[in-house]
Amino acid sequence: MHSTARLVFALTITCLGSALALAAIHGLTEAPIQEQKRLATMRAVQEALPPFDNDPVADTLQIILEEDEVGAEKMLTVYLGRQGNTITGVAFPVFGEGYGGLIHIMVGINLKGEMSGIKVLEHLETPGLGAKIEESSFTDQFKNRSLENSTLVNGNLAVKKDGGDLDALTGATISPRGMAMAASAGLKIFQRHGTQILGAPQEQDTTMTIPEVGALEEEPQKATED
Amino acid sequence: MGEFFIILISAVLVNNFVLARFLGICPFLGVSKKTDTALGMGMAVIFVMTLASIFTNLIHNLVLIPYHLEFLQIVTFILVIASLVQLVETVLRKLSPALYHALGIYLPLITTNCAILGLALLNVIKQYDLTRCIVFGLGAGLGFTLALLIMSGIRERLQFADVPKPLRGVPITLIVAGLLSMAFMGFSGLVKM
Amino acid sequence: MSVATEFTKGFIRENPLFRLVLGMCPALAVTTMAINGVAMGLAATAVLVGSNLVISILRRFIPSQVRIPVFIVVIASFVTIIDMVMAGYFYELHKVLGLFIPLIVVNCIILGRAEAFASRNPILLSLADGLGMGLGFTLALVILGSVREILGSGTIFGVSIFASGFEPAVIMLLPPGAFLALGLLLGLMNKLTKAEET
Amino acid sequence: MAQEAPAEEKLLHVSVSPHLRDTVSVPKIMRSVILALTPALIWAVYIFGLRALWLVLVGMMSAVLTEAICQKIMGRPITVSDGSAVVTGMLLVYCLPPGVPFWMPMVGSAFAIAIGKQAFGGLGHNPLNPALLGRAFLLASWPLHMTTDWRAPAMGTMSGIDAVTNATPLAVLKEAHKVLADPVSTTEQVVQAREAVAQLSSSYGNLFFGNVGGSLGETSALLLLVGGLYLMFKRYIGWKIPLTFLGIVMILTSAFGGADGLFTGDALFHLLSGGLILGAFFMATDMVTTPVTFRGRLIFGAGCGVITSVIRLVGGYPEGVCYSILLMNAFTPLIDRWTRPKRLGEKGLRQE
Amino acid sequence: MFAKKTFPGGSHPPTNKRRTQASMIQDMPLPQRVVIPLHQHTGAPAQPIVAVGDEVKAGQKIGEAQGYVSVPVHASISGKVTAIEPHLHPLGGQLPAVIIEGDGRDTWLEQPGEARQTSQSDSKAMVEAIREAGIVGLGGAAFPTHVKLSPPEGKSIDTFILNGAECEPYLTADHRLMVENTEEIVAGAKIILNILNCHRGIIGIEANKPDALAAMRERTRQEKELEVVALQVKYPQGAEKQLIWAITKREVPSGGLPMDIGCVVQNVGTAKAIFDAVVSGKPLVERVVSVTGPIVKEPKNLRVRIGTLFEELIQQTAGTVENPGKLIMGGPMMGLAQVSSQVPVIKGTSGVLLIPTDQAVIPEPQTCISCARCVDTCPMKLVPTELGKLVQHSLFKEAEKLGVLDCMECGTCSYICPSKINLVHLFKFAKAKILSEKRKK
Amino acid sequence: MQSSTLLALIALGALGLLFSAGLAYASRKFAVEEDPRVIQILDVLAGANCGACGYPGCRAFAEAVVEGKAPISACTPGGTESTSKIAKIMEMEAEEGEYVPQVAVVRCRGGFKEARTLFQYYGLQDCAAAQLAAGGSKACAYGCLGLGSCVRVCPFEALTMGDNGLPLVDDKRCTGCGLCVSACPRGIIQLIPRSAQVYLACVSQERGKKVKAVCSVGCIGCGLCSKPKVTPSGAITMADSLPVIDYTKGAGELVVAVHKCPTNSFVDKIVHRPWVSIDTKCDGCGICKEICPVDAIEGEQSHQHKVITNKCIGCGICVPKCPLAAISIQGALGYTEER
Repeated sequence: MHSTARLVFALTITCLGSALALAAIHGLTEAPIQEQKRLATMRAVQEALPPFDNDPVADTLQIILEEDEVGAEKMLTVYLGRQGNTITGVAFPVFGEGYGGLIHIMVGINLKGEMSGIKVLEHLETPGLGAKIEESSFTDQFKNRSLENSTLVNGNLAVKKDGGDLDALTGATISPRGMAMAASAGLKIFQRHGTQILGAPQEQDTTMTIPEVGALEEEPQKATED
Repeated sequence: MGEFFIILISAVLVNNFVLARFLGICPFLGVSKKTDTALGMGMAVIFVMTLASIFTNLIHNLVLIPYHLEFLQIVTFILVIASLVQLVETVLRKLSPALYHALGIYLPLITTNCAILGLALLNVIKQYDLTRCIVFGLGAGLGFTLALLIMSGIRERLQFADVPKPLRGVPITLIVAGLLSMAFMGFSGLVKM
Repeated sequence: MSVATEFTKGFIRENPLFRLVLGMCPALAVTTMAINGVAMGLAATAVLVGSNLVISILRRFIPSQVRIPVFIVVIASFVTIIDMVMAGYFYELHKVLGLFIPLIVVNCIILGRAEAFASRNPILLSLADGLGMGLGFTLALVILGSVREILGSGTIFGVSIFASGFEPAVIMLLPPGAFLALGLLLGLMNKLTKAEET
Repeated sequence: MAQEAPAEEKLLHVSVSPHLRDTVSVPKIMRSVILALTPALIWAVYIFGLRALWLVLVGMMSAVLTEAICQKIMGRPITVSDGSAVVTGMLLVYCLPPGVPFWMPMVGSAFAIAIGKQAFGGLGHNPLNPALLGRAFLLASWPLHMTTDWRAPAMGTMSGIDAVTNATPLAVLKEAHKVLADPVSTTEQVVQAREAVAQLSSSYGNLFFGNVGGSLGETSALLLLVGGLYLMFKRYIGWKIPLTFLGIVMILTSAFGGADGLFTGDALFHLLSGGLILGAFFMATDMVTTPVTFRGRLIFGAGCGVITSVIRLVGGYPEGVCYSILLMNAFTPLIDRWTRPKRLGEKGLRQE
Repeated sequence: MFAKKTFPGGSHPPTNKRRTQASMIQDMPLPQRVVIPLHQHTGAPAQPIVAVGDEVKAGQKIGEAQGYVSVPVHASISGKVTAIEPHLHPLGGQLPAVIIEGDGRDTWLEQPGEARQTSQSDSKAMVEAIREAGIVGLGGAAFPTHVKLSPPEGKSIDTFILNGAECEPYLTADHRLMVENTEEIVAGAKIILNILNCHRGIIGIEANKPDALAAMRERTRQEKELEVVALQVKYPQGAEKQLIWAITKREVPSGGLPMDIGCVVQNVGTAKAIFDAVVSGKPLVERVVSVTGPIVKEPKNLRVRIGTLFEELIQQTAGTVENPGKLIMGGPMMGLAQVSSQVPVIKGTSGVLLIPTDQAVIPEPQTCISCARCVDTCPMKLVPTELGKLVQHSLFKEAEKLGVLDCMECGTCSYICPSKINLVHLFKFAKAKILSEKRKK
Repeated sequence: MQSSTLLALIALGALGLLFSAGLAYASRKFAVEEDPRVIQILDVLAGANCGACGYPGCRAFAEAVVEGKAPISACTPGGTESTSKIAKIMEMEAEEGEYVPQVAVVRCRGGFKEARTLFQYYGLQDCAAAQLAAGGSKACAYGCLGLGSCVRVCPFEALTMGDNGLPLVDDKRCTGCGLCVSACPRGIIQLIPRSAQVYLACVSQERGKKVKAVCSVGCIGCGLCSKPKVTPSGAITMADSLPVIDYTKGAGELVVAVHKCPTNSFVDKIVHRPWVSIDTKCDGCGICKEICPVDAIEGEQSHQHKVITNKCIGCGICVPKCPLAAISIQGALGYTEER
């Protein structure tokens, strides 16, 4: 029995030691990690939003989308850009279906309902082909576009091949199409929730709940990693 | 139902664990010499992957999340997987010697298989719920088995091939894996993740 | 058995990737660019050195039956620490390496060195072994990463090295290219070392 | 010679039976394959210009040269004269767009021979079809060239290089179907798409005779069929793989290929386009990489058909012949293993 | 016309039978000297019962059978035993033989006739007479006939097949025998049916012997128990298991005998020998041999005394147009290449085949391209591609599992292989290895 | 932070406790002890998995040794070194003398020139397979077929095929594992003590004329070498018309036999034997002159004798016989590369 006790003891002690060490390091790194995450979001938001002087990453608004809305998380975090106290634009993550999987972008929209910029967050497109959607030469064409000033196909922005007016990439049609879908989704969400967003109070982290949404029964899980 | 199917097809064909995600390469190289062993290993992996998916999901949702201990993820997951494998091995040996001989002998190889830990971590990243975890685990196991079986078939044939000396063994196996991975690219775009 | 030999053996003679064929998964997954190889290699080295150190210290107190679990816990702890540190201070790299940082836990090199070396040797030698092996691994990853980056992107460490006419072979950045490049590199190593022997 | 040798030196030859050998040999088979592929090449030159010929020649030369160099390096006898490298090079170029730059068939052939074949020890040892590997390699490496360098057929203009790029019929169809399947498509789009489909369907003649855009050697179903049937007549290829392959593709595409429900798909169109005939007769029948057993070959052909249909109908690529054959090649050892025929008398053995 | 019966697989090597199929069997002049090996059949060799210097008569027993699977050997000419010593043997190497210097008189021990006739109602006596006459299968395998005609207790034979397929290229000895000795063959077949107490006899003849088919059909028109079946021209149609399958659709179990499924197969030549033994009391001392080949000036079918040297047979055909590159006993598909023409005719010698040097060279084998021609043609439904690779890599156990022991060495795979791989040689080698391993245990 | 640490401690500690307890329980309940000696033995074996020991591999052999089923000296490639190490592991003394290091020799000298060929062989280049074609192309039924089955089977690359169609053994590489012995279908290869210098290179049991008819260097079984005149101590005896060498007796006599053999069927592994010389201590007693089997010593009684160097075969028989120890062998005996 002595040996068994020793086994149990050795492993338990190791575990305890490990837990102690990890807890300590965790305590030390938690803040930098949060800061890094914030910075990363900040970089994306910065590219998307029109000029602002507040901290949009801290100045967020949670809105809950309705069932028929596509292209974004149902529980959407909207980053607000303000100059002074006035909201100048908003940014929020949306996605469209690309060739290899979903293309996640951060779309920024100004008060006129025009895109102030987009930033590709994540994608699984073919390197050398669809992956060129990341390049600014491609993303720049989305600037200042709105649902009003662009040729729409089925109510969406579209590449020229589909009858729209966006330039596609040579050899790749699906990836730009995904981008167009994502951007359109962003514009539509803003169209529908614009007033709600712009009416946001100045306090940070205000969650506005819309009563008729019953589709979400359980609390959505918090993303642990991006 | 449709989503489960997509998760399954994606894990088996499009994002095959071995050929597209590079998970479980060591056993893939090691246990693919003979088709029989490949099959046994594959079955064991499917079994353990499905189990591991369930248990790590439970631990994660019942212990780590509520108490904000996500930083213990890696340690707890690996401990759970290791003890799970050990437990399965022990129980199998006791309860079903026949099954133990078919699957159990591969179990020690699985503990340090990065495909299992990778699976558990992917489950967390993808925020799958328990059912999806099971489907994903099953699909990953099936995908691993598929790759392993194909590889073993080719390697059994390669033992008769006149492979140039420097390429014999691991190099040619990697080249075959590369070519297979190329062939599996045909499935890309089949389902969207 | 000197510290120097234990340190240098990992570079070529017992290179973990090219000679011992260990740690394949990260080697294949993250080496689309040379810089990723450096990051991954150094992360593994840090874990290797740390776990070798701790295990070498603890080696007398660990009963052999729970040897492996204890090693795993020690290694997992170091990996978590590296993970957290990288997330906190090298966010972009951490994002690129993604899943494969936690997967260092099950990298056979680490457990292999713990089992084969650190649990049997004194602290200094274990440290040298861990550092040598880790740097050898890093070296291998950088070589593989460079090959893939040059052929797949036409750059090395992000610096373009070809005239604009060069059209890089995208396949080198994709899974098949990883397998093929490593397979051919291993073959080349075999050929070279064979030539050395005779 | 024989008379000059002293009488006692004249020893009889002794070997184990049989003492007869068939006249068919590997080089003979390869020569026949090259011959069977020639009509399609002539057609390609006719519609795409001399460029097609140069591309094929570059591919062949590169394949032969790579084979010779590899064998030289490995210190093995150089066997380029058996013609297998020529066939590989030829087949590879046949499935490239006719507008690709010349270095592509060169690199593709080199990869096909060096990695796809010689790395495994040469003819007879490669697990996957080298020509198709070459194509898959090129497609993964330079997708831009492989998906955009199409040329519209330009009958008889030997100069050939008009810059009209023209998507392959299958790519057009895939696009159209996507539109039709998409609930948000505008009526205008739907009309357009239907028109495109109708136009394609009325073009069986063009597809059959080869007056369409497409890979260099795959355009004329007729000439490929002639070559394939010649090989079949010579008994160098069997009926099982081509028949099951084509049959399954026809059944599946007709069942699920239409936009308006089950069995509205255009099977004949699928049959005649996208290199299916080329693949079914010349690549899926590659002896080295296909099963040897009777049932195995049926399964192989059927598997190719299923995968091709799946890729065409739901996958990311418009055609799928190449990948389906490669994937089934990978399964070949397993198929062979699990379809081994019951030998004569084995039944009785089991009973006892 | 009904489809001609056949078996799955098989090949079509050129038959080359035209030169000899229409010419009558000639009696070979009495040889001066005969070399009669004591080992001429499957099973234990006979023991000599004569001594050097003994005078022997034709038909006199000179070697006694040893054990059950063994038959006696007889002097084929009258004369004096000059030596009992090892002599070149057509099966390879030097084996003990009785050498008889002929006296030229050809005196027989007993003149063939009534005296030795065996009662045709007593099957035991008939089997004994067949054994005493030294009869073995004359198709080439030389298995003692009496063993085949004595099914063990509990095994009844319902089908007797007379093998007149003669599928080996070049050979026409059986063909001529069927045309010229129809009567004796049918009588022999009836004796066999009698012995086996079997009431269904089928004579299988390949369709390329229309005259033999016609003659047999004509002769058996009145025989209720005998039926003539035309077989498709395909090699190896005459192989026992394939013949049984073609005619009865029964499979001889692996490692078993035709008896296990109620069948017995005998060669037409054997039937005639049985007739001679039972009706005339004449032992097996002569047989018909096809002496042929592309370089033979006048190819012939010769009735030859056992023990005559090949050299003399070749002389009977006016020699050859050039020096032979290869000398084969039997047909080109399964025959044995001979070391020299100084080997004697034995009971199993169905042909002597001379091939010119350019055709004798076996081409260098290349690597297998898995064309599967051998798989498609293997009459035993084996997978020669795989088996060949296993044997080449000395994986004999695996080869055994895949049935290499079932290979009957018919030669189809080697013939058909475009890579010219000597598959039969590999399988023979593997079989020898496996069997010797088994014997060790 | 405090509570987080505490929670971490509790969670991981509990897991560790659970796991270790389970493991401890399992290791007690279902222990399958592998004898550590197996691994130790495995370490000291040659590791060629050659099967010379009769077990299907080194591990199987190691297990058998531990179980006491296999003799510790059975690993021939490992030699005495392995044996003594295994003995230490097994804590028993290696029985000295039980193991005699051996080396393979090819007992046939009938190459292309010396032995007649019966026919041109076509087919598998393997001796056992070639034997299926009319029994092999060598006219001598005992002779080496020269297709190199032994060469291919050697795991140590100790065998090479010589120009004359006979395999050559590299003594330095040969470990005496005996794989070639069983690979040879004709039983030509034999293991002899490594120390032996002379062997009979023929296994033909035919006699006189028959041997001469097929081979110029075949042993005709004349028995000259077994005569007391040549081998007085009886180092060679005749059996089945072949000389049999007893290596424990007179090595010098064997050298004489090599030279007396009329068909040159013996092989002396020492190509150039050094001759003996007689120094000034010689008092001319004449003993050496008398016993010299080749009459290579001349000299008058009571005068210093001389060695006729071109006659001396270096057998060394005279050396120990000299009462004054005046005879010595010039140069050391040793194997030379080429034979």
